Amino acid sequence: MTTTEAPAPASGPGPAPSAATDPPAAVRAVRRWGFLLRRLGFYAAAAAAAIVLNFLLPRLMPGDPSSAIVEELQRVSGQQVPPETLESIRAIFGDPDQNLAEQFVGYLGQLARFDLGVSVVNFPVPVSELVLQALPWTLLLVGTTTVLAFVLGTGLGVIAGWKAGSRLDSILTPLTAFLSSVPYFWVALLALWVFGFVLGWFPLSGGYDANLAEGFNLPFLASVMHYGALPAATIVFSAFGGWLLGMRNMTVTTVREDYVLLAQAKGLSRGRVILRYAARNAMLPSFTGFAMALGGVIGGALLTETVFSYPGIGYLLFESLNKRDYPMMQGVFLIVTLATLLANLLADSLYVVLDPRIREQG
Amino acid sequence: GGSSSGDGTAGGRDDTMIYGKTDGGTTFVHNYNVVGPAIDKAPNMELVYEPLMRIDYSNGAVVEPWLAESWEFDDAGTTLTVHLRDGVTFSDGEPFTADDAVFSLNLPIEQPEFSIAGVTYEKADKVDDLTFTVTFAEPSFATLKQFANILLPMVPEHVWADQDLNTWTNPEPIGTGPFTLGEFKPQQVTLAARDDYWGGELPMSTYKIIPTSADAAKAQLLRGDIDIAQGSWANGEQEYTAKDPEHNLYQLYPNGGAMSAMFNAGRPPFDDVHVRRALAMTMDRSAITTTLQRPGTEAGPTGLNATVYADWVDPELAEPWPIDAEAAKAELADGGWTVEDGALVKDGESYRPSILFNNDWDWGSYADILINGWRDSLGIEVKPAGQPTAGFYDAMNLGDFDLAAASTGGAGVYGVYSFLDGDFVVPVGESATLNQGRWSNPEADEIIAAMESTDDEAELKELGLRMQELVVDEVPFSPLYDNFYFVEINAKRWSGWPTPDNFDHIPFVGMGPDLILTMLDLEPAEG
Amino acid sequence: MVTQIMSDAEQGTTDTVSDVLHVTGLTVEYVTDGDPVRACADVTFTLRRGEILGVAGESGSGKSTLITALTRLQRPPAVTTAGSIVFHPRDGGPAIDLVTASPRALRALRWTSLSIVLQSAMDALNPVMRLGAQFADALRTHDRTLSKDAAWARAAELLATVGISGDRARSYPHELSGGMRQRASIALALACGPELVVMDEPTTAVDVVMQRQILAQVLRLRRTLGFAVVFVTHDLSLLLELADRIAIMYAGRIVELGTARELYDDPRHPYTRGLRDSFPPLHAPLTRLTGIPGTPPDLRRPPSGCPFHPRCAARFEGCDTHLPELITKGGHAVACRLHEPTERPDPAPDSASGPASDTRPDRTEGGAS
Amino acid sequence: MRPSSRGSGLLKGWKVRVGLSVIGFFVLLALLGPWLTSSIPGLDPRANDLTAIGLPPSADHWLGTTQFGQDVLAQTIEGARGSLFVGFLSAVIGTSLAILVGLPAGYFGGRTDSWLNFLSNLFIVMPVLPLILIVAGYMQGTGLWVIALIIGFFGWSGGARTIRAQAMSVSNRDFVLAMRTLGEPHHRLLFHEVLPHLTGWIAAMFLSGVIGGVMAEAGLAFLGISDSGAISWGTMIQAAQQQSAVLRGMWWWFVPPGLCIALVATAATLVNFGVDELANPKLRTVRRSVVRRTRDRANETAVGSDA
Amino acid sequence: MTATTPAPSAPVAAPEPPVLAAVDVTKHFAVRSAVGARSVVRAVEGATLDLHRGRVVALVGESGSGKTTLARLLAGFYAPTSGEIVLEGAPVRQRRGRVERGYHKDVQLIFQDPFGSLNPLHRVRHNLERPLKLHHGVRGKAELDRRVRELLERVALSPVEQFVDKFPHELSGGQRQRVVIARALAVEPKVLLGDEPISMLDVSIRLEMLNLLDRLRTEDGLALLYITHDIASARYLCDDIVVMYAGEMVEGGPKEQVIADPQHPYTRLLVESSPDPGRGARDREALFDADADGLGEPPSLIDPPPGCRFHPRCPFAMDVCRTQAPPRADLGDGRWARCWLHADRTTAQENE
Ligand SMILES: Nc1ncnc2c1ncn2[C@@H]1O[C@H](COP(=O)(O)OP(=O)(O)OP(=O)(O)O)[C@@H](O)[C@H]1O
Ligand SMILES: Nc1ncnc2c1ncn2[C@@H]1O[C@H](COP(=O)(O)OP(=O)(O)OP(=O)(O)O)[C@@H](O)[C@H]1O
Ligand SMILES: [Mg+2]
Ligand SMILES: [Mg+2]
Ligand code: NI
Repeated sequence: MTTTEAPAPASGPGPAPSAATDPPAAVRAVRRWGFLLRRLGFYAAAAAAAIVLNFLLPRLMPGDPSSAIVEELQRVSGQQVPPETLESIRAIFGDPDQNLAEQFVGYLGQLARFDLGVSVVNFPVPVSELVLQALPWTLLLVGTTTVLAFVLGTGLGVIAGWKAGSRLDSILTPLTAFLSSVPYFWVALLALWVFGFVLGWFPLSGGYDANLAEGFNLPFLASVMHYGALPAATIVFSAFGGWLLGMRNMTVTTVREDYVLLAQAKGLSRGRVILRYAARNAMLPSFTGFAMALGGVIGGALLTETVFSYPGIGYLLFESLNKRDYPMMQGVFLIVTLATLLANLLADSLYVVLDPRIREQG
Repeated sequence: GGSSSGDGTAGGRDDTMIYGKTDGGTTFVHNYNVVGPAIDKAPNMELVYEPLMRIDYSNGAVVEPWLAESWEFDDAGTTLTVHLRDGVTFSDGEPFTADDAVFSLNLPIEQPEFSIAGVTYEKADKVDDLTFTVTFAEPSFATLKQFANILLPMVPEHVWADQDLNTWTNPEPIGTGPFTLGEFKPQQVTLAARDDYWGGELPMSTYKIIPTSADAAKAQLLRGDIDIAQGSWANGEQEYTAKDPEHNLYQLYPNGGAMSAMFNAGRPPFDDVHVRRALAMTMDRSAITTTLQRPGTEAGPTGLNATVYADWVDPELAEPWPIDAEAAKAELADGGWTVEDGALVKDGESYRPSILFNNDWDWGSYADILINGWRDSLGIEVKPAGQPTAGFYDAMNLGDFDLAAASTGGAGVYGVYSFLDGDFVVPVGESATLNQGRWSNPEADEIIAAMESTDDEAELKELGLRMQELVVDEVPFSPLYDNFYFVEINAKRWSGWPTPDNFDHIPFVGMGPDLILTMLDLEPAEG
Repeated sequence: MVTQIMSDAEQGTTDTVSDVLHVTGLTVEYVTDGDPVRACADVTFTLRRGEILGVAGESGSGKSTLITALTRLQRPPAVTTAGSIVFHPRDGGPAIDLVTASPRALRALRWTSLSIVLQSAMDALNPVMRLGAQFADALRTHDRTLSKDAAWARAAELLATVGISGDRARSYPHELSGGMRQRASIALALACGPELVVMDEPTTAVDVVMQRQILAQVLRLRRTLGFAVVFVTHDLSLLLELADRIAIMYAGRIVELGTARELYDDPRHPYTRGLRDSFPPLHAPLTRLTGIPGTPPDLRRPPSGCPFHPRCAARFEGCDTHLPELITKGGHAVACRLHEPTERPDPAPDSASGPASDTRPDRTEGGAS
Repeated sequence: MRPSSRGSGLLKGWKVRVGLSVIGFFVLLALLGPWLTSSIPGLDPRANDLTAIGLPPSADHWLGTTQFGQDVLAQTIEGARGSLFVGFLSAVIGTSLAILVGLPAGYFGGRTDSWLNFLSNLFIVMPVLPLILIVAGYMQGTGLWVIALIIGFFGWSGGARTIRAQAMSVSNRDFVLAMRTLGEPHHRLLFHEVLPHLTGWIAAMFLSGVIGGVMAEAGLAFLGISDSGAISWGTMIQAAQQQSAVLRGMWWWFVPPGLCIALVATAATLVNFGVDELANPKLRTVRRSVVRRTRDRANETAVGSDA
Repeated sequence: MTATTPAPSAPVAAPEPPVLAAVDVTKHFAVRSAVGARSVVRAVEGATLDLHRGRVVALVGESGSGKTTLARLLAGFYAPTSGEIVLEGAPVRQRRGRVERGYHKDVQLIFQDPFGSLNPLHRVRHNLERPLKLHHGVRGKAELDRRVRELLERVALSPVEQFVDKFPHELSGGQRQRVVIARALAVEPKVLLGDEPISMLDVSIRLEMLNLLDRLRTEDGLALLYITHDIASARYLCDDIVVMYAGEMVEGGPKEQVIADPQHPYTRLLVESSPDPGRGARDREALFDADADGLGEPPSLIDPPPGCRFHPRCPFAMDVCRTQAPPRADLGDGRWARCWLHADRTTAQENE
């Protein structure tokens, strides 16, 4: 870092004391980390809230996994299941006569062992196993597409914003507004129909060609990409618009900032002005939004995975809902929430790198 | 699998049969704990684990031998002696003996949480290596079909005896079936054919199951990516069969049951038979089958499919009821009911019934058809009450409905009607697992009891006729349209499929023995 | 050197060797939904090498518009609709009209010849770039041979010239105080040795003490580097101390232009006089001052004729219809019909041209020198 | 945000005008829907025309029929009612909650703010769709009311954040302090000084809420959580999907509802553009062509006067 | 200049007790740094100030020196960390940082930005009617109307009809500030606190505003606090000047004496730095050269320099300056300064 023998702390104008003071580098670094620490605190609290919510949700709501199983079994077999079976199954899924506090302690203990319980639908397979099996696919799909949509939307947004009022802008912006207004699954259905059924360019379901050996070999990876292309494309298609519009507006606003004017005055090339001055700053709010959006995106994967029968966690949740696999629902929700929180934390850390002012979001 | 899934296998495509499973989600779970209370298990586990018997839907849904070669009840109908087929081996080479059968049959008795097949016997005892007895508390001639349930499979005692079934997922299944587990991937399961299967040698060496969706499966069938799939395909004749009548087979096998309107006799107004009759008389069944694009499959009032139960159905009651608004109005009048402002009124009480249906079956539009029919012919406004699967069953079980669209049916005449037993009736608000319509009738109870205690076919037929009459008269439920096993086949690779006109077994995946029989008949198609 | 410049200025010569900039008839309009707003109208002046030209005027008189137009930094909706800004490079290269220059030609001029200091340094510095990087950006754009390290070293040097320790180059703008940022902005403006620095109210955001400090540095640097300055502010009292010549803007027009002394001692335009008398003295005896009654015009609907006439106490017939021209007499230019030889009705006494105090009998009469 | 510029300014841009007209059209459709479908023969959304099963658009059925012989046009009109009902109700709930949480947080600051802000941040980072699904799943058998309620209940956090930020900035403006100095009580300050300044944001939020509600309803219906008794665009798409309408090329079944959703959402977005531009004047852009024209005109006159 | 009439007349020394006074008031703000560690901004330290009927006190100082904080303390927005605000001899009691409506009836604050302090959504009339209703219970349209007219006339916004139903944005800056003043006057306060009331106005309009304030002071006998950056305008309007530096008051006294002969080095620096049109024609280089650069920056208020807060920038700094805060030295004629250069007098007095 820089020298510590900075001039005596001085005060400038402005009511914000943090801006007015000029702490030495060490303190600045501490503050930066302090911001992260505080965010960490928030996420810890959020995670705690999620865990409690996850605990309470099934207990506050009607429905009981054991009777769900029995009903489902009866439906499948067309036979009556004796009451003893119900009782025995109840015992497997926890003792309903325990009081809430005891249950909670037990629940925490389970969580600590990453024991999310046993799937009802897939008894006796543990939920954690199923979740772990599905999670990578969702992370892959959602991760790449979110980043892709962000990059594409932001990139185009910068261009539209920089040329605000130009023909490009006046076509691109309303068009994007329309495109991002089309219901996502509808687009996905159409895409599936056109590119999957009619043209046959892409597979209709699944995550990869199961005939191939899994692992880091070229055919397998190619197949993963081939299978993921259509879901990914539709996600990007309907998600980039939001970023574009946000970024456009931020760019339009940022471009009027004096520092962009000054950058132009300095005679910098246009690309440099756009990238390092306008876009770099305009991106910051988008970036906060990016972090915020992750929660929605992971949730949104549900629709994608349903349309494309993609083997991810969204589909898992969808299925567990349909089959009333309560432990699975809880497990998936918890994992999704924690993953979202983690993603947010990562985004926040990146934000600290991107914005030296570590503005606390309002 | 997509376009490329057809190629790529080392053994060559011709040696493989591919099933596109549409109801198993996007991934399979490696779980061959076949007796556990899991709803989803590893796909086609019935090709690995077999039951003792099978039900023959080509012939009145009678019980036929499978692993059991023969059996006989004692006169009381409380002891069943079963003789096992000789020469059956597990895929690990061990012979299948009465020990295994007894172990398998006693599993649900000893551990109730695994009693998922609804067994009614009390215990099983070995007699000799190939013989064992099953003991019942009551005369149980009619309950034989439970041994045909694939949820009651025969498992090897030498493998299963020392497993904790509450945690064991049986990763390497060993059964008597024609297949062993080849490779399990969440997105594709490969089964390998045994060469020492008791039933004979299969024409294919591998059988693949890939997860797909209903829509995708259709495209995959059209492209020939998969050989078989199942699920209804409205207008399948034009959209599938017509495109290649020789190879594209869309087959409907009646399963003997029907989609029915279940009346809740546990509360007014459907506790009154006049109301039940009136509504049953004004159901626009043909409108439903028209929109289903299955004209002519309206169900008769008995609930017994006329094809499957050809020998059993009362010919006079076989025809579906036409809409008869006048008769229906007369019924209402008989019961002292009037219709006011869309509501049913009697004794100053007015009722606005609703019809419960399962949203996940997308039944709303059919409910609308019924509702329109009732409105047009009787002036009654019935409200639609769709629920997702879970809520649907909750409402059904608790008796929290007026009318419900539910499937009826079962193996044999007894199987179809047994749920109407008055023993199952519980008050509205308590969960009933059977007879959710809470209908009870002393005569019906008597007939059902009688069916359980005889295996004399003539007597059974007689009882069946009485029961049919009663059901048509009392209308505890009113069948709407026949239920089918829907099978789609692309016969480009494999030929020799049965057809609905001429079949001994249904090529329906999930009906273990039937599928095995089908497979045994197949041969690689030319060119 | 200073004396040289001063004498040049006083002689009022217009030869191109000693002039940096010839601005003629510059008109800038803001395109709006309704009528365009003419924020700079027919602005004509000459800037001499090394001189400080002050531009003073009320808020909204078009000062910033002029500055951005001069440097061709204006963005839509601002459009330069007429006029020329001819720049004469120091090295005697061909003169170039900034209004029509190609972006590429313009970029070559920027910062090496023409730089700018904006009003708020906090806003003018990129908040997410280190100070040094912002210097290096400018330096390396115009000197491709400069290495990154050298550029940073140069940045540290430049910061030192404005009294900021060189190691501050690694700071982000928000880590500096307001005064430091403003000085850094000035150092940045001088990075490539420009011939002309335009400054748009560079010191309004800082205290008087800091202001003086900063201006002292600007003057010192100008002494050594010899660049010319166009200095925009609404604080005429500051300009009177600082500038060589002062242009007074009103409603987008230059209404008077002369040396600081001329403007202080002998303001010819009633508006200039009013403006001068709006600043209470710090030491001289206090008199009751009244400022200028009325409000500055709305440029969307500028008054007809002389834009100042609605507020002018000395207006006479025709002021509301005839737009006075800027007429130079002995280097002192003024746009007022009182000083147009042909128009003048009868020589009004100087005092009568005083501000509107006369129209308000309840007030103590305004000060005249 | 000046009063006079607000009314007139908002209606000036084509975006806002087009947006409002489209929304107005659909609202009208939703309101008049029952009357339309009941008074025009053959336009009963629930009637089954067994002679027209899954037929493409024709003179009898302008937008074709479904697999059930139902008129798609009638269903689309009826669907507007269902979808917009959910959209508006959830937006009302969401917006009210957002105001309820955001306004005090921004105005009072301090501890009130810390808690409320934590709450809204919590809801922001939570994956809301799964949460809605789970809750809706537990609710089992949900009417449009319940769906709208759930959507609204889980969809307020982003708005609360905006409201909080704006309320904070408005509350810190001098005029609020000035009125406080005059002795205005808190409630008057909140509702007469602060709140009116947020109307733009609230309107924008409400519109986004409507879009969000419509979209969420469609998404939930697609996933099978809907009121089957009601017809909405979402249930239409779901029914079409269930009947493999996409695969079978019955585009007339699923295109109209999807397009309607897209239209309403686009319209709301367009209106929000206008609101944005009003709130942030920097966004008001001048079309390049206008600039060019001005410059050209200027050049012409310059040339003219030279001559 | 030929005019001899003195500028705004200053009534001679006021014997009566102050209307509003700050007695040794200190205000510290607790702020949380990013790590959550608390630190304290010492915004105002030991400020003492008297406002008398009919007199104007100017508070000058550089940005961040605590002027606004002091004004807000006096206006009752903040509770002092220590010390007292005394209104007409009675200490003001605060409830959780707020004072009751009654206090605001006597003390009104005028903000810097006339646009910001008028709600753009309310008409002029509303702004004036609210205080009338709140503080004087004025009811009835006719009565309200009459009072509103009166107020507008008092701030010379006539013809009244032209202004009363306008929105703020339809008014010019000067007119807006008049409305702000009229609104404050509606309360009929005894003290008017102006926090840079003219600095946002156009140069040409400022004087009108100063003249208006001056008139109010003479006609209504208001006590006025005039906060400004601009020492020349302070001189124009006020009677006494108080100079603040880094949260502390460093010098005070009658305006002419303070400006003509500053006793504190900071005051001297301030006066020298201020542009003076009258000085305009003097040699520029000399004017600016007088200021050596590298005077340093104003200090942080979180961690102010020990001793005299000005010592890091003071050309006369002595050893004692660096360690001990200077005492207040009374220089006679109501003048005082807080500087070790004048410590002898303090000591002398204290010794007596
Ligand atoms: N984007 C714009 N659209 C329309 N008119 C504008 C725009 N920007 C500025 N103006 C008008 O142009 C005129 C000149 O503005 P400019 O900013 O140049 O004034 P200024 O002298 O710099 O004022 P200040 O002292 O307040 O900085 C003003 O009347 C203003 O209303
Ligand atoms: N609410 C607050 N919380 C924390 N610090 C504050 C607060 N208000 C003011 N300060 C700090 O107190 C110091 C004095 O601020 P104040 O606004 O009183 O100065 P000022 O003299 O009015 O400055 P200016 O001339 O810029 O208006 C500053 O350092 C400021 O950052
Ligand atoms: Mg400006
Ligand atoms: Mg202040
Ligand atoms: Ni010189």
